[in-house]
Amino acid sequence: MSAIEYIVGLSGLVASALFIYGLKDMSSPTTAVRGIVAAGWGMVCVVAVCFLEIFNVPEEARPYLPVNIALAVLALLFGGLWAGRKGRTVEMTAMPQMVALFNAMGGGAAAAVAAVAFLKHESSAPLPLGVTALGGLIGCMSFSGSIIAWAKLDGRMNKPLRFGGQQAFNAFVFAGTLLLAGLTVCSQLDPAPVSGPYATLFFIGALAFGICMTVPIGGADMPVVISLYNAFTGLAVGLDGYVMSNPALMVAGMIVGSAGTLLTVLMAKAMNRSLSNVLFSNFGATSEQAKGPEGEMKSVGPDDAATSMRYASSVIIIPGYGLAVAQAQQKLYEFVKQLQAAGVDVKFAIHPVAGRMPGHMNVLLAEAGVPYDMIYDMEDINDSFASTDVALIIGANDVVNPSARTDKTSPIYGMPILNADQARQVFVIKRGQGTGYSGVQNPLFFLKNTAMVYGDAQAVLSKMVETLKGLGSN
Amino acid sequence: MSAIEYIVGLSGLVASALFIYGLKDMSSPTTAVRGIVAAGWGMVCVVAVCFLEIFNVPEEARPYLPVNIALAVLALLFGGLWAGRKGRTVEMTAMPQMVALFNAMGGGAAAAVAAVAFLKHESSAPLPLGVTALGGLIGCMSFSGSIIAWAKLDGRMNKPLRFGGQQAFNAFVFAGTLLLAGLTVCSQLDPAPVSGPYATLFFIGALAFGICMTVPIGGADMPVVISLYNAFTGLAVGLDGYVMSNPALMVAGMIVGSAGTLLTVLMAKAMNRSLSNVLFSNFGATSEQAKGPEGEMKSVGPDDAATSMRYASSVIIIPGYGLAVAQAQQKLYEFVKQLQAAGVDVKFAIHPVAGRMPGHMNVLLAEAGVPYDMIYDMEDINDSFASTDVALIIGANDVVNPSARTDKTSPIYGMPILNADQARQVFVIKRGQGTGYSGVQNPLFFLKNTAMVYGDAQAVLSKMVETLKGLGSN
Amino acid sequence: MITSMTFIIALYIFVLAGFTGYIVISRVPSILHTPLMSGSNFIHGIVVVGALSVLFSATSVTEQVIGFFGVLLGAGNVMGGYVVTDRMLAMFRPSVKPAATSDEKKAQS
Amino acid sequence: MITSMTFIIALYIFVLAGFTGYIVISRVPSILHTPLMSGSNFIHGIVVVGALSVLFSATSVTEQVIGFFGVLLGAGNVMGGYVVTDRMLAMFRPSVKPAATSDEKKAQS
Ligand SMILES: NC(=O)c1ccc[n+]([C@@H]2O[C@H](COP(=O)([O-])OP(=O)(O)OC[C@H]3O[C@@H](n4cnc5c(N)ncnc54)[C@H](OP(=O)(O)O)[C@@H]3O)[C@@H](O)[C@H]2O)c1
Ligand SMILES: NC(=O)c1ccc[n+]([C@@H]2O[C@H](COP(=O)([O-])OP(=O)(O)OC[C@H]3O[C@@H](n4cnc5c(N)ncnc54)[C@H](OP(=O)(O)O)[C@@H]3O)[C@@H](O)[C@H]2O)c1
Repeated sequence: MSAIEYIVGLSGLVASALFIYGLKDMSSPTTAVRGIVAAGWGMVCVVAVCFLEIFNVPEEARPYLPVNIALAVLALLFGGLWAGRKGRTVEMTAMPQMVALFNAMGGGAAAAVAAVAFLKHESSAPLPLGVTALGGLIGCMSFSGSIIAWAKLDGRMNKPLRFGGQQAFNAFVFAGTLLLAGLTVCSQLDPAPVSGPYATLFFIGALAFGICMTVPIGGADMPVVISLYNAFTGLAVGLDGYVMSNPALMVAGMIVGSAGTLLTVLMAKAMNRSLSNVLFSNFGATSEQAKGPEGEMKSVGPDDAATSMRYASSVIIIPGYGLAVAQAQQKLYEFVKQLQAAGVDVKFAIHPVAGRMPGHMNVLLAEAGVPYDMIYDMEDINDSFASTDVALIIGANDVVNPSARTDKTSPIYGMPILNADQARQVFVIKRGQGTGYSGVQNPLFFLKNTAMVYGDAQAVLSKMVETLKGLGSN
Repeated sequence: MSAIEYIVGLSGLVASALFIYGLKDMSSPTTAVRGIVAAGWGMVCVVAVCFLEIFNVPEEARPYLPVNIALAVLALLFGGLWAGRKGRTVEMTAMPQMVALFNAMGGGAAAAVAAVAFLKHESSAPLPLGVTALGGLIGCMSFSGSIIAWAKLDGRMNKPLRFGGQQAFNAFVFAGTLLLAGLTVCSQLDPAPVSGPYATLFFIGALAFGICMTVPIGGADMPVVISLYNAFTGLAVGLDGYVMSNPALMVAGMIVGSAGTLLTVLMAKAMNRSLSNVLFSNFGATSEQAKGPEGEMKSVGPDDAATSMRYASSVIIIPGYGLAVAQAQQKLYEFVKQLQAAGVDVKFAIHPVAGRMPGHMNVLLAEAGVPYDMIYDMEDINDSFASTDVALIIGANDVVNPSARTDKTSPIYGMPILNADQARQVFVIKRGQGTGYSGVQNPLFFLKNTAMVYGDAQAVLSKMVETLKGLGSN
Repeated sequence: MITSMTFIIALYIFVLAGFTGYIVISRVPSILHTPLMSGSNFIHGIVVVGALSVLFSATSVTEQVIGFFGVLLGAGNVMGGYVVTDRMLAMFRPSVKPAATSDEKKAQS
Repeated sequence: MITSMTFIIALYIFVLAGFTGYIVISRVPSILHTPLMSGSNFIHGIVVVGALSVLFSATSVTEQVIGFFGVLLGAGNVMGGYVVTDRMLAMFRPSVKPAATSDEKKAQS
């Protein structure tokens, strides 16, 4: 083992340790920044040391080396700068699609590494070849699937694409891809293989399968799907690491693989659905015409609602997906600060699946500057509603739907919800009669202590802020 | 890689996974039994599969094989049966010394493996040789040190052996051992080494150092020392695993190495001391003549104390080391059940370092059948003393010593304590004026709401039980 | 790079790393799930190292092209993942200094 | 047994295993510290496997003697560690059946 191999190996070890340490630190808001910075230094270390491999390339690659180095620097610069700029400027509400895009890039890189392993014919033993094929398959799926997810979340692909026999068609594509993978591996067992066509078709098949698998899934399910593809990319990277005998890739990849899988399962569970239900059930296709409770909704103007909150002693605010759509988090916090200045006790109640990503609302509120000790988890606050004057619901719907408790036929039956209906007075800010993610009507809106404040969240909150300004500090 | 090597390797992987899973399950009393059973199956699997190596021994060992197998079976049977019987019959109060003994055995086995690696001259590269020497050194220290710890805890060695210049002498022994280790390694670098004498002396030196290091430490500090040696043995096993290229040993050993180190640090911290203070400070040598508060202690008879508890509405019981010495846990629970039958609200308050091992009191109470939901940690119960009628302290001293809060010169200053002094009435069961582990007097005993009940805990509790029987259920 | 890794050893590493990821994530509070997703997304960006190795020892135009795109995508994954995670995490802050200790407690439990 | 393990790979395994031990133990409540100490004591009894390998391929009386004692001690470590841990853990039980769920909660937090 040469000195360079030693240094490269050690740098990978240091990076792995820093990744683990960083992830561990991310488990608390007070240390989370330190965690990502540590992981970042790990990455800097391993990427910088990797350039030492220049002195270790095989004889036959020497002539290409200058070009290769130039290409590497160019690619690093372009990729890094572009993504860095994108990442710095993206709106917080567009975070899910951004993560999808970056995840697609990782999957694509993993697939590229696997492809070159075939191209260079690095091994002719069945085991490493099989692992290479698996890495390529998963990487490709993650790449094309994440791009579809990005397109859906970014509003570039608005309707799920569904047709009869889709499941069978997808299974057929998958079987074909597996067959091509097998043919590629078999041809590579030969010492002088001619596997180019097989391998090319295999990669195309894998990319196609990623697309086929993702198009029928509704846009709102995409966060779960991205989380799954995130785990997939990790797994693909781990397998690439085995193929390249690079333990740092193995460790980092597998950590993400298992962490991402756990996260996906937790997310699906929080939405009260199974993972296979998310992936294969075409959720939302039939729920459009779901019938709901009939009755009368009362509506009040923003000024009346604001005034009554101004003179309440306690208010709990329940933000939901609509707040993100309206990008009204800043206005909301402005309003909350006014209430606080008037002596009202204000808390935020966050449902675990409010919004479209786990923790989505926390990120939005954090962006607006809301301190995280004003924000309460569902379990911590659910008992307080009964003793609260006003529950203000902003663009949330499913997470406060009492039929989750009572109506066994509802698609969200069994999901734990925030007990907003127990507050003395409930205000709901939404634009109209629109249903939420699950497509069902919400009996809460028909209760006698509920009043609707119709309008875009941003507009309504602006009016409320104006109203309170008008009232002054008396 | 042969099929046998594959199977052996996989069995080790399965065992490692089961060990981790088992340790994880031990983190909750409800799953702990499942955890140790899982780890046990892992061990069964890896030991059973290990016998397959019989078919894989090197050519030159073939003639010895029948004898070797017979010896192995004999050793397994004898070692297993003897330790199994010991473990099944040992008193719960003697658990610390039992663990010390079993730990010594593991350390000895690790040292034996390292010794044979030298004997067989399995490698002549500096790195594996150095690792072998380190494994041997640590294993030997853990072996002889744990035996001394056992002897001290078992009452076979009552006074710490201390003399002037002991630290320097120990350092000298350590340096000599390191020198011998170096000589052994150097001689083994030779393809045809004659390292027997060096190696023998090195192992003797390492054993001697383990003894020298442990004799000056007081018996009461032994649990921390055992925990440290437990980590040492784990480390030695892990290093042996590297030498033998057996990853199962590496994983299991390192898990114990790091877990044991963490446990040791937690233990030392809970005693409000640093690890180096435990190892090198000869704690307890000077504290014998520590002067304490003067004043008057009131004493009452067991019957009076029992009667007043019978008519109290709430009692918190604080067990300490004296309860373990008197083996009075069964009697105590009998008494508690009588109180409960009389409608008294009884709770147990356990200080993290009550007794002589972390969790010692919990084990004793669990043995007596006390359900663990009657048992409260210090943080959970410390606020309740002020609203409690009676605090009954049984053989505890340091853990209720208020000078830890107030007296900066006290050796236990800064240790968090149980707020027994805040209870309306305090009863203390102890034999006489004896101090506790730290050797300082306890001002609590002189407070006006404290009454001493002198006598052995077992005897006093028996009398109390009799008294309550006499009172009947009225 | 590091040659001669047997399959068994690789399995050990996979199992240990997988367990580590599992146990670390199972402790993260749901408030941090989104930054965590992008944080782990950043970590698998280490694939850029694999892509760099591939590109350095490329010996044909095809390999160079694939390697170039591998590095390009991998670098994007790393940079983008880091920037968005850092941005999100930097936004979490407690309300006032004196309350910091109790927040810490809350966050750790 | 499994040949050709490089030092770097060994370090990876050590680091991962060490981290695993650390994080698993940092979750154990202090009530279980004593059984945990003996439980981890049991786990390093796996050294008996190493001792068995040594004894199986012993080629001299010295090796046989050392190997024999190694297996003897290792077997004692395993058996003894298991029995005392199991005995201690079996003693922890909640008071009444109906309260079991709330106990579980308490114990897990
Ligand atoms: N967090 C996750 O990880 C995740 C992932 C995937 C799916 N989900 C699902 O998403 C749902 C989240 O529940 P939720 O209560 O947050 O949201 P929701 O149930 O989807 O309801 C959102 C509501 O906001 C209103 N709205 C939309 N735009 C608005 C605007 N500009 N101003 C004001 N209101 C607006 C809509 O009504 P109008 O159209 O009438 O305005 C709608 O009823 C759950 O069903 C959950 O299972 C969550
Ligand atoms: N748990 C651990 O991990 C650990 C490890 C090492 C050291 N320690 C240390 O040990 C101490 C533990 O405190 P502790 O309050 O439990 O015990 P302690 O401070 O050692 O006091 C024990 C008391 O029990 C009394 N006693 C002894 N035998 C008795 C008997 N047969 N019947 C009735 N009373 C008897 C003694 O007084 P009489 O002689 O007057 O009866 C003594 O005052 C702490 O200082 C801690 O730091 C703990």
